[in-house]
Amino acid sequence: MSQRTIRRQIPLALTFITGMIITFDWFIKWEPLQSVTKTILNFNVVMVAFMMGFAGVNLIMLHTRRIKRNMSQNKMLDVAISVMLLACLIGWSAVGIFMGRSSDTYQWLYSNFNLPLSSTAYAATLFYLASATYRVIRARSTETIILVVVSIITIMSNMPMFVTYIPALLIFKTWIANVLVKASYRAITIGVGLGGILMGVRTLLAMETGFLGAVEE
Amino acid sequence: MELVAGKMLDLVVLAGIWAVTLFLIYSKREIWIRRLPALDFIEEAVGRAAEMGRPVVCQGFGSGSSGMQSSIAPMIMAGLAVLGHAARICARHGTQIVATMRSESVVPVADEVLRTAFRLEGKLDEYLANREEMLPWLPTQAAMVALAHRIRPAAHIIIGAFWHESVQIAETYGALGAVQIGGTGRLYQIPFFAAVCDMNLIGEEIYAVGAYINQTPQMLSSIATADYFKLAFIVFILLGVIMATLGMVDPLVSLFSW
Amino acid sequence: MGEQSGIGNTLANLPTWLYFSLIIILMAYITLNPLGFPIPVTSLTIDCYDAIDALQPGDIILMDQGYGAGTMAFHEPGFIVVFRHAIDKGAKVVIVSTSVESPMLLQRAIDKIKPAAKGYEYGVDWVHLGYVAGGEPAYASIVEDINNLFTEDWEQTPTSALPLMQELGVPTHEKIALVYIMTAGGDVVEGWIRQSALRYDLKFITQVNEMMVPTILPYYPINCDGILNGGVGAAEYEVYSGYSGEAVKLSDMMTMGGLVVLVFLILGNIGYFMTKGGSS
Amino acid sequence: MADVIGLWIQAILTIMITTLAWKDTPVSKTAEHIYVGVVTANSIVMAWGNIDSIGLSKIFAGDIIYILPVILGLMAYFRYSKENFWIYRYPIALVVGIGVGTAMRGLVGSSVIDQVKDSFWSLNVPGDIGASVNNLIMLVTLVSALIYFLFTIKVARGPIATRLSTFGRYAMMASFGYSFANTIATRINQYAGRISFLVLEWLQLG
Repeated sequence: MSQRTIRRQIPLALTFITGMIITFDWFIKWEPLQSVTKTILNFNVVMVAFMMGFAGVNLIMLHTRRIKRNMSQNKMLDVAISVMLLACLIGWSAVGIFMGRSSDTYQWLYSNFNLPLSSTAYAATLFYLASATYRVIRARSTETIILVVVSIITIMSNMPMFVTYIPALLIFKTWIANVLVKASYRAITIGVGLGGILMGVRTLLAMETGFLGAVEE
Repeated sequence: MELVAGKMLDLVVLAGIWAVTLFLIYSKREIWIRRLPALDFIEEAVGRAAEMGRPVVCQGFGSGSSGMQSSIAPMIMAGLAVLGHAARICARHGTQIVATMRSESVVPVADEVLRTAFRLEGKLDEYLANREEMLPWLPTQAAMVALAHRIRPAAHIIIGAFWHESVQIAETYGALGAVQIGGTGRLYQIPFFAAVCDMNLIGEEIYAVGAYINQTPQMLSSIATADYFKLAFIVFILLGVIMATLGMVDPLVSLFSW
Repeated sequence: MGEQSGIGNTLANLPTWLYFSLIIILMAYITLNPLGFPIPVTSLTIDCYDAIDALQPGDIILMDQGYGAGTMAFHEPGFIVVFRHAIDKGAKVVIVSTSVESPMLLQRAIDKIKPAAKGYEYGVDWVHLGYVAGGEPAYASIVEDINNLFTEDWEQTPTSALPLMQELGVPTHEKIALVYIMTAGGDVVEGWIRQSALRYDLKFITQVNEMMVPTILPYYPINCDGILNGGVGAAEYEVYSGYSGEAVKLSDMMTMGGLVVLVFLILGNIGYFMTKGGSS
Repeated sequence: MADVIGLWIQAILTIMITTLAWKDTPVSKTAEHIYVGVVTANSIVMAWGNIDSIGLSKIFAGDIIYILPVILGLMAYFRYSKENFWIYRYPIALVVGIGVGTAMRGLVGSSVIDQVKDSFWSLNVPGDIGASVNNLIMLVTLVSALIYFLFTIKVARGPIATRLSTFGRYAMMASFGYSFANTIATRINQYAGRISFLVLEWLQLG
């Protein structure tokens, strides 16, 4: 077998075959096909779990590089921050894997570090969003006027305070959700669905080969 | 071995999609695609930047660890097509263009796109001399915000795949007064782009723009196939509504439950 | 016109620190002094309530506790109130997680629900299987044959020692009466809809972020029987079902925060129109 | 004692990372880096749980075929090798094939067929003019938004179709307005959770 076959064509064939097996399992009731599909689906969980380690490896590579660079430029604060990141990464992983994820130590680490950081980092986007509503969103064209008016009314209808005094807000909110939003998002859903299927067709036919990585053979 | 009940029409439609796509690709027939107004808008925005002597920023290809190797690759390709288009206009007018990548795996592809664009305008030397500046790899949101404050761009093109970081980035550039053109295939971020951008591309429109610029047969065939099926569904919906109004929709419903 | 555009400029350029501090201070104030306006209940929430209310004793609910710390603030109250309601209906609960953070957050919620106080025994009436990687293919595997996928639960007890898991059997979907998905990820809900509600006609309700509701609406009511609209929906569920919880409190804070955002959105646009009038 | 220390750590980290919204400072940078480190570590711990319980324990229980995904999973780490990068393509090709197959088979039914089937609205609902009008509005919105997304069909550029597609875009903008307002609600709710932690649990003012 040539190198091209081993390095490129067999993987692409594997994609096609697994994709087809799983697709046909949806339409055909056949015992052997069902059990093969079941096994493949479970394999997927294990393989994806292995691939979740990439994020850790990437971080270690990136930050060792950064530490070297910042050492040479004498930026000690940045070095310290990178070292801390690596220490957290390795420390947490070690505790979680060796002492067990349901151990009290890991639970303590999680609730006092991960929980506040994770929830606040996500929630702090409120401030950018808030700032955008004030500084960037302007009713400058018919489209944006429609958008701004609908969002003002929806914000109000999400608040019990306004709904208590203006009950019509609730009727408006229900109407817009069940009529306008449902119908227009249905058009988008159909489009996105067709797009997704076609993306699948292109992938199985080896026309989208980005996942193979490096361009050279 | 038996066929699963209630999934027959699904199978027929799926087979139909495969057949039409394959036919369109291998018959090599020419496919007409309409020019979207967003393209004119991009040209206008870049022209305005040239007049003001301020740079254009084109960014956001991939996010974090996901880049060319994940399912968002088509969105990135569409964004890169627009980057190539904008880069040609910039090269022609002598405007500075900065393309920032979030995902390292996109950098070499973007490099190729910019190289081609500048070569076609006969200014490859200019690109090679300023490559570091024009194609920085900025993996964090903070770095992108810092870039915005440093170079204060006049136009900001943000087409690709985005997660919640889009809020911060588009807010910063918008508040600095840049004209923004936004578009993404990720449904949850579209409303935000619709609100803050001067021109936005909704969902599939980014693929259509990409296909219009690059004219790749696979992409054009995909868009055409989707169009034929949408047209067929419009016909079925109208037919269904007429039959429902007359109170005899049952045969059609049972066809769709086949 | 000069004076007018001056006011416009001021309105459009108030310092952002003032804006941000207002949001934080008013929301903190409201935490201590709730407004207590009555919360109206919408039909989407009533549909979720009805789906749980229709359960018979012994029915099994499959829950994907798929929220992370980021959206815990409003997903947790929703999870708690639905779990409590399910306990009162005598339904059994199987919990899996599709987000890496959620298994760590379960204990907090269980401490508030206290299933043991209602005679709910772990392993017999409810189980927690923990995180499963792999996305949509994993959901397909769960509804097909859950015991073939999981060999042990979160505490690493073998599933063969858990009576509820034995009850599930093969194929799993035949034993599941309702699927309830809590998540902040759009692909997750749509994946579950396809693999469970569409494929096996399972009853399906979901709690998602408010921002995701529009994308789920096209599936309602064909494949999705009810949607809890994030924190708003959780508060409505609490009011409608009569179990008091944290979501009602959250709704007052949202009113305050939303009010500030609303005022500034309007101020910014008034400023814009005044300055535009001045310049043209 | 551990609880009190934990409470203070939580509060301090919450405030540190909030300052990120104001400005990029060493304080917020520190918090951000800790965040990235611990979040990645947590996902590694969870992934290990899956490898252990779904891969390894099945092999030890005698289900020898599960050695395959473990080997394939290890092969994925050749992604970092310059020379043998291609080995990584085997596991990724399988994962992509499985993912695409699972999504594609369901998309036809959920996003296309069922959506069309649910759109056969009657324009003459007996005794309910409101419902009939709503159905008409839904029909026009759906069809015009679908026309808006036709790119390669020339007929869809006629005068009526163009008007319809403009209406479709306006309807979508209204929906985005609704969605945008909901986004604000989500973000405020998320932050409200943090504020109530700071006020009630940390400062214990309540």
